Amino acid sequence: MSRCYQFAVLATVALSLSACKRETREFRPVPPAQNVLNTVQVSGLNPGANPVVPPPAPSVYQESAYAVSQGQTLYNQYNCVGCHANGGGGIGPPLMDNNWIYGSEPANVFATIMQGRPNGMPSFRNRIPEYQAWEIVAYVRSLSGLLPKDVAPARSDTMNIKPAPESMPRQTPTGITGATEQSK
Amino acid sequence: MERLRQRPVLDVSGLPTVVFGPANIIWLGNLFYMLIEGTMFALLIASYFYLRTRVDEWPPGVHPPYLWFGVINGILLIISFFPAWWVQRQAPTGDLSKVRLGLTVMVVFGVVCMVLRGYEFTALNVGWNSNAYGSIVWTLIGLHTAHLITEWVETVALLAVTFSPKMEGRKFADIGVNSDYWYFVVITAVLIDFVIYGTTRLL
Amino acid sequence: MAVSEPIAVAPVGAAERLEQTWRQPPGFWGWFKNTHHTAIGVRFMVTSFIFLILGGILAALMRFQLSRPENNLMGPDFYNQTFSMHGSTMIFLFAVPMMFQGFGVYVVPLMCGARNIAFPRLNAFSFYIYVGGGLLLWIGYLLNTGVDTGWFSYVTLSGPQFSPGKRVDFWAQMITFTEVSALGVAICIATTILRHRAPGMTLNRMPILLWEKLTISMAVIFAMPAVMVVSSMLLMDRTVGTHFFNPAEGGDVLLYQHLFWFFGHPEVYIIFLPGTAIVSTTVAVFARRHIFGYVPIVVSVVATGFLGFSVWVHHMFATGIPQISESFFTAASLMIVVPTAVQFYCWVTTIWRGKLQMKLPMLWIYGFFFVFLIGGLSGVMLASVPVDWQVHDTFFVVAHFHYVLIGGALFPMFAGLYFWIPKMMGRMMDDMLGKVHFWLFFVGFNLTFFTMHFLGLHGMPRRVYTYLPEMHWGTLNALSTSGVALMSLGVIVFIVNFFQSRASGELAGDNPWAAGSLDWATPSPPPSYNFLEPPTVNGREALWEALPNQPIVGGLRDDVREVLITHSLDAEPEYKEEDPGPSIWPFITSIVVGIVFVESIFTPWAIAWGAAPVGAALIAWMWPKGSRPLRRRVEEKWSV
Amino acid sequence: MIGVGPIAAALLIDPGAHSMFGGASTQASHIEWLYWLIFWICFVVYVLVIAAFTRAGARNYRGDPGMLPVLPKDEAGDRRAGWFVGTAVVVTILTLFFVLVETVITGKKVESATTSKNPVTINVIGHQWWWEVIYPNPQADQTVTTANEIHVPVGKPVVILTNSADVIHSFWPPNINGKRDLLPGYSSAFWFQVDKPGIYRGQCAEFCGLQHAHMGFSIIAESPEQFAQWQQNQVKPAGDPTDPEAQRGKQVFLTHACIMCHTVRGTDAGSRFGPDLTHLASRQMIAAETLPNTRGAVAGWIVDPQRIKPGTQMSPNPLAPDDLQAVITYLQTLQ
Repeated sequence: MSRCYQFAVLATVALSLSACKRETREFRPVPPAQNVLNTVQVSGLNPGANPVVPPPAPSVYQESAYAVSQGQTLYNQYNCVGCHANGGGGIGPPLMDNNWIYGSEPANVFATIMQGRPNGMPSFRNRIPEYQAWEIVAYVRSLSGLLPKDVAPARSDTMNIKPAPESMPRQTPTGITGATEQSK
Repeated sequence: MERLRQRPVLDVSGLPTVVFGPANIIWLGNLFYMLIEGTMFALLIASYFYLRTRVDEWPPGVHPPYLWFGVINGILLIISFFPAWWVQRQAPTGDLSKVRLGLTVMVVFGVVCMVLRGYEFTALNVGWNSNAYGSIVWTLIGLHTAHLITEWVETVALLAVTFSPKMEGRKFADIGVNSDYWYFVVITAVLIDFVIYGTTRLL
Repeated sequence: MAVSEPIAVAPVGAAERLEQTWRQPPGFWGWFKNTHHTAIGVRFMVTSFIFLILGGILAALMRFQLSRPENNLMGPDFYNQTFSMHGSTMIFLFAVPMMFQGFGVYVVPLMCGARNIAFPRLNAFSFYIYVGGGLLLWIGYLLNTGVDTGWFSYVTLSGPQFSPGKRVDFWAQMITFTEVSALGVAICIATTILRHRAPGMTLNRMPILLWEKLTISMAVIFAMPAVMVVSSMLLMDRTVGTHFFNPAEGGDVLLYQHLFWFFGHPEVYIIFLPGTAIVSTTVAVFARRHIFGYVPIVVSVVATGFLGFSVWVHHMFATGIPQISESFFTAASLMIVVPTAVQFYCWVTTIWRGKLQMKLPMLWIYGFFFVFLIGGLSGVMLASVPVDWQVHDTFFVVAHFHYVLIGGALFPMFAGLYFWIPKMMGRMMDDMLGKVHFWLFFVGFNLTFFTMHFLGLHGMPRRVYTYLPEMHWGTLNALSTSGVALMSLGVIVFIVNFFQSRASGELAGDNPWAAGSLDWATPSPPPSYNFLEPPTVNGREALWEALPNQPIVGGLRDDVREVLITHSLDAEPEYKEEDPGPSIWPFITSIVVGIVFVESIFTPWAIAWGAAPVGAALIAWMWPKGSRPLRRRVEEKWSV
Repeated sequence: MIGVGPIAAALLIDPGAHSMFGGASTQASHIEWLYWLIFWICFVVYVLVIAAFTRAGARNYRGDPGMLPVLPKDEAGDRRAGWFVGTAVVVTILTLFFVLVETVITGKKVESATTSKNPVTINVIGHQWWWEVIYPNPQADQTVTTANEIHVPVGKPVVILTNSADVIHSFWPPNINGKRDLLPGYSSAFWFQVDKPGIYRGQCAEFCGLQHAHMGFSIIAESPEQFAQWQQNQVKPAGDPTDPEAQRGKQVFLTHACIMCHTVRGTDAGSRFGPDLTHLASRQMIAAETLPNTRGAVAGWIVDPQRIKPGTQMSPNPLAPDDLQAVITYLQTLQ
């Protein structure tokens, strides 16, 4: 009898390779560095001013399905949709293509959100806790297929106006990293 | 238990070992299997009409699927009823050549129907991921395609067996039962064609 | 058919030749080739009992978390996984596999007087695929991928947006695994009952247990497809972006509930009817009298099977459906009480007019009477719509269905185990330990679950990982938790009793209970060929009504695994089928199928490219192998 | 039936203000009556059946170690037993029919309110994991939006129009009526009429995710005058705080994460992600009736909500102590 179970465990051990990080759900992130948050900021619109030194991206947000789905919720609730639509772009540049004006690395996107960019991208420093920014970063990158398929969110319970990130083909990022270059 | 007692005996040594049709337990097993699959189709069709009650326009915002691939396919499947029936008639006679012929005809029908089915998929005018209507249509027709392929593979396998030296009586019985399942595939096909192509136009 | 004059039976060496012919393959790989129903049945029981213990451990964890307000033994994430796993394990991995598959596969062929179950390879396949489903769910849980949306996984909570990750997908595929298993066994058991009965066991002589197993098999065949359909829809919504349950695109959240409960309520009877089957069997044995009201009981059982499909909406009374349909489903839900009542009255009359012998199994049956009745009556309360509006989804309901399921399945299960374990392992269970087990479990159970009625009436909802101190629920919850210790202790006593009795219990002999059905007409444990002389039947209780010289079946070959197929109604011998014998292919196929299912969670295309190996395995399974076809070609006798 | 309530209540622990007994509304009272009716029927049935089984078992009980011989068939006995079973079944059916009739009648009574004219209409929208409460009004500026605390006038019919923003929730105020699921894509009307003034707690009854356990609400039944007064106060936008600390708190509120989710009418804060805070100070509890609305609780909630309700959408806000105090002072001014 017992031998059967040993055998079956071996047969399904493949599963154990493919879990863990994808399912981690971090509810109490380490509080963001005090100094970043407590500098009261008067205007939200100060592109480029006091640039954020992007900290190294905590990989957990890029690898946790929960974080990405939280990022999706925040992306809608914080009205990123207002300018970037559902990734198709509008006032702001589209996010589901392969063109990354300021770089496609998590740290670049994080900097874009936190310090803002010229031509209208406001700075959300102090407005958005860092861990939420990282979650939004993860979601934004999933829009152009830069995340593993089993982490990217599938279709959501909304009108069906864009392909699910999960089914996005992986794009090879172009565009030059760094704040000096401007968009067209 | 006292073994050497004298006891009357019901002698069954003379009974046959190869029987056809409902007498064979394979027939019963196959019947249960068809009941299971039939329930699945029934529930999916019920879901189709349930979803229809939830929207004003049906199909919602798209054209109904292109008619003719489906109709031709349905007609072909209905015609394929007859070779299946003929094989079922021939199996109990143990006439190997006739059975082979019949099975071959069924296999050919299967191929044609699967190709046509492929065209049906291209002409549904809706994606499975565009709305609930598309999802249920694709699921209905997809589930049936799965049955079509399964039944076709089974027929091919049986045809292959008829050429093996190990062909035996019980395989003839299997071939007879296989036709029952072919009928099932035909009937469900007609039903689903009516739901997908008919109800969208007629009601 | 003609019956010969009495002649000397059992020629010398017949037993040895049969043993050789029906030998169960030895060795490691032999274990996977074995297709004999006694072996597979025991495997189903052992495996599902292990899952019972695992599910029980989860229950204990939950009770400890709830034992006091604002307890932080576990957080909401882990608690949600735990209660969802508890429900899924108990329903899908314990209750049905034990009560239907386990007892059915082991007992039914013996009761039919058959040498093996019909389609033994499908039967074996069903076992492996069931184990696969269980391992899938539990390995997921251990990897923090346990389902966290409840055993019912309502959309939209279980949908792609609100359940990220693969937790729900694992659950949905586990459903497919276990339902395939239940369906396979249903086909085997129904066919066995209809075509493998001993000559003379006409339909109206069938033991009630066979009637129940037949009814349950049909219920499985019509109910399980619903849950396979709905879990597949959910999986497609989550993996390929279909919109079945997306309200924004014409999907519908109630469709899920309708389909799920169309399976979910018959499921309750699929779990409960095997219990009544055991009751009807044992009551007759221990009252030393034929069961009273054979026909009413059979009719009630079949009626329950049908009515079970007409009450599913009473799980949805709170969704705001029209009042007219509420009234209809209330009526249906109350109507389904009647068949059960009929059985209760028949049992009590049988006992009244018999000489009750309070052996261990009967003790548990009395436990069943006391406990299940409470669940049944609180069910009447729940069937009443306005009351249901109040107590629906509260701990009152938790109390109700634990009284129904533990009362209606677990108590009869222990009765059945104490009743048939002597047959399975040839030794009696220890009486003293059995009584200790019963009283610990009985008291602990009522302590744990009766208190929950009050909690529900005072507003404690289900599936909460904690509650505020101001709610005054702490005392009752603490009381409830304390009962868990007694129940667990009881189960430990049972396990000790089992191993001790297996080592040194007194020998059981063929028929320790002097019972009347055919499963007691063969040594304990039965040989691989079940019956040296396949019996014939002369009445409902075959052994009690056997003639002084009851004929036996002769003429089945002992050098070939021949089994006798009889007519489904009058059980007249019809032809001789050959048991396919041991094979490794069911196991290989289940492995291939399992891999494809699991892969399809991650890439839907797995279904496409996985079809090839599955098809190959199935063909290899049915392809004629070895020399037997050649022999049969020569010997076979056609009937046209 | 009257004496029944106290007897059973004695069996039970003090219900607190969250129980289907001691109903505060017509609906709850009807349901409670039906419950006790069925309860006592079931009670009698249970006693009878169990007595029968015990007697039947004890009657010819024999402690023999071995198994006794099987009793012979006995036609006459079978006939008598047949009569017994037949009668019992008939009685059962009649009882069930009685229950069915009573059920339908009570159901009608409970739903009878649906016919009443010009009720107080309230939209309740379930969110993970709080309740958005809207008193709609043709003029947008007369519409009241609040959260988790539902004020209703005593003695007037109230209709709750349910809806859900995400997953299925279930609206359940046990003292007032049964429960009604909030289904995405469906809206249903849920009627009741409170007779006794008071504060009645309710809770989400359909499993809705991580914080299902902490998704409470309150129904505050008050006299029509008080209700009207409350409503007048609620429609007002938030005034500008006078004392300097509150003003500073407002700045902090508008320049930190708060503004991303919350609305304070009369300021720039207009996001509808979280509860409307325009009149936060007028509520008795926060965090979906989980914490009292006190300085300390609010502070703890703002700084580390994930400790109190793991998984809640509210993000931790590690504000500097003085900022925190300022924000709280500001929130306290939102009467």
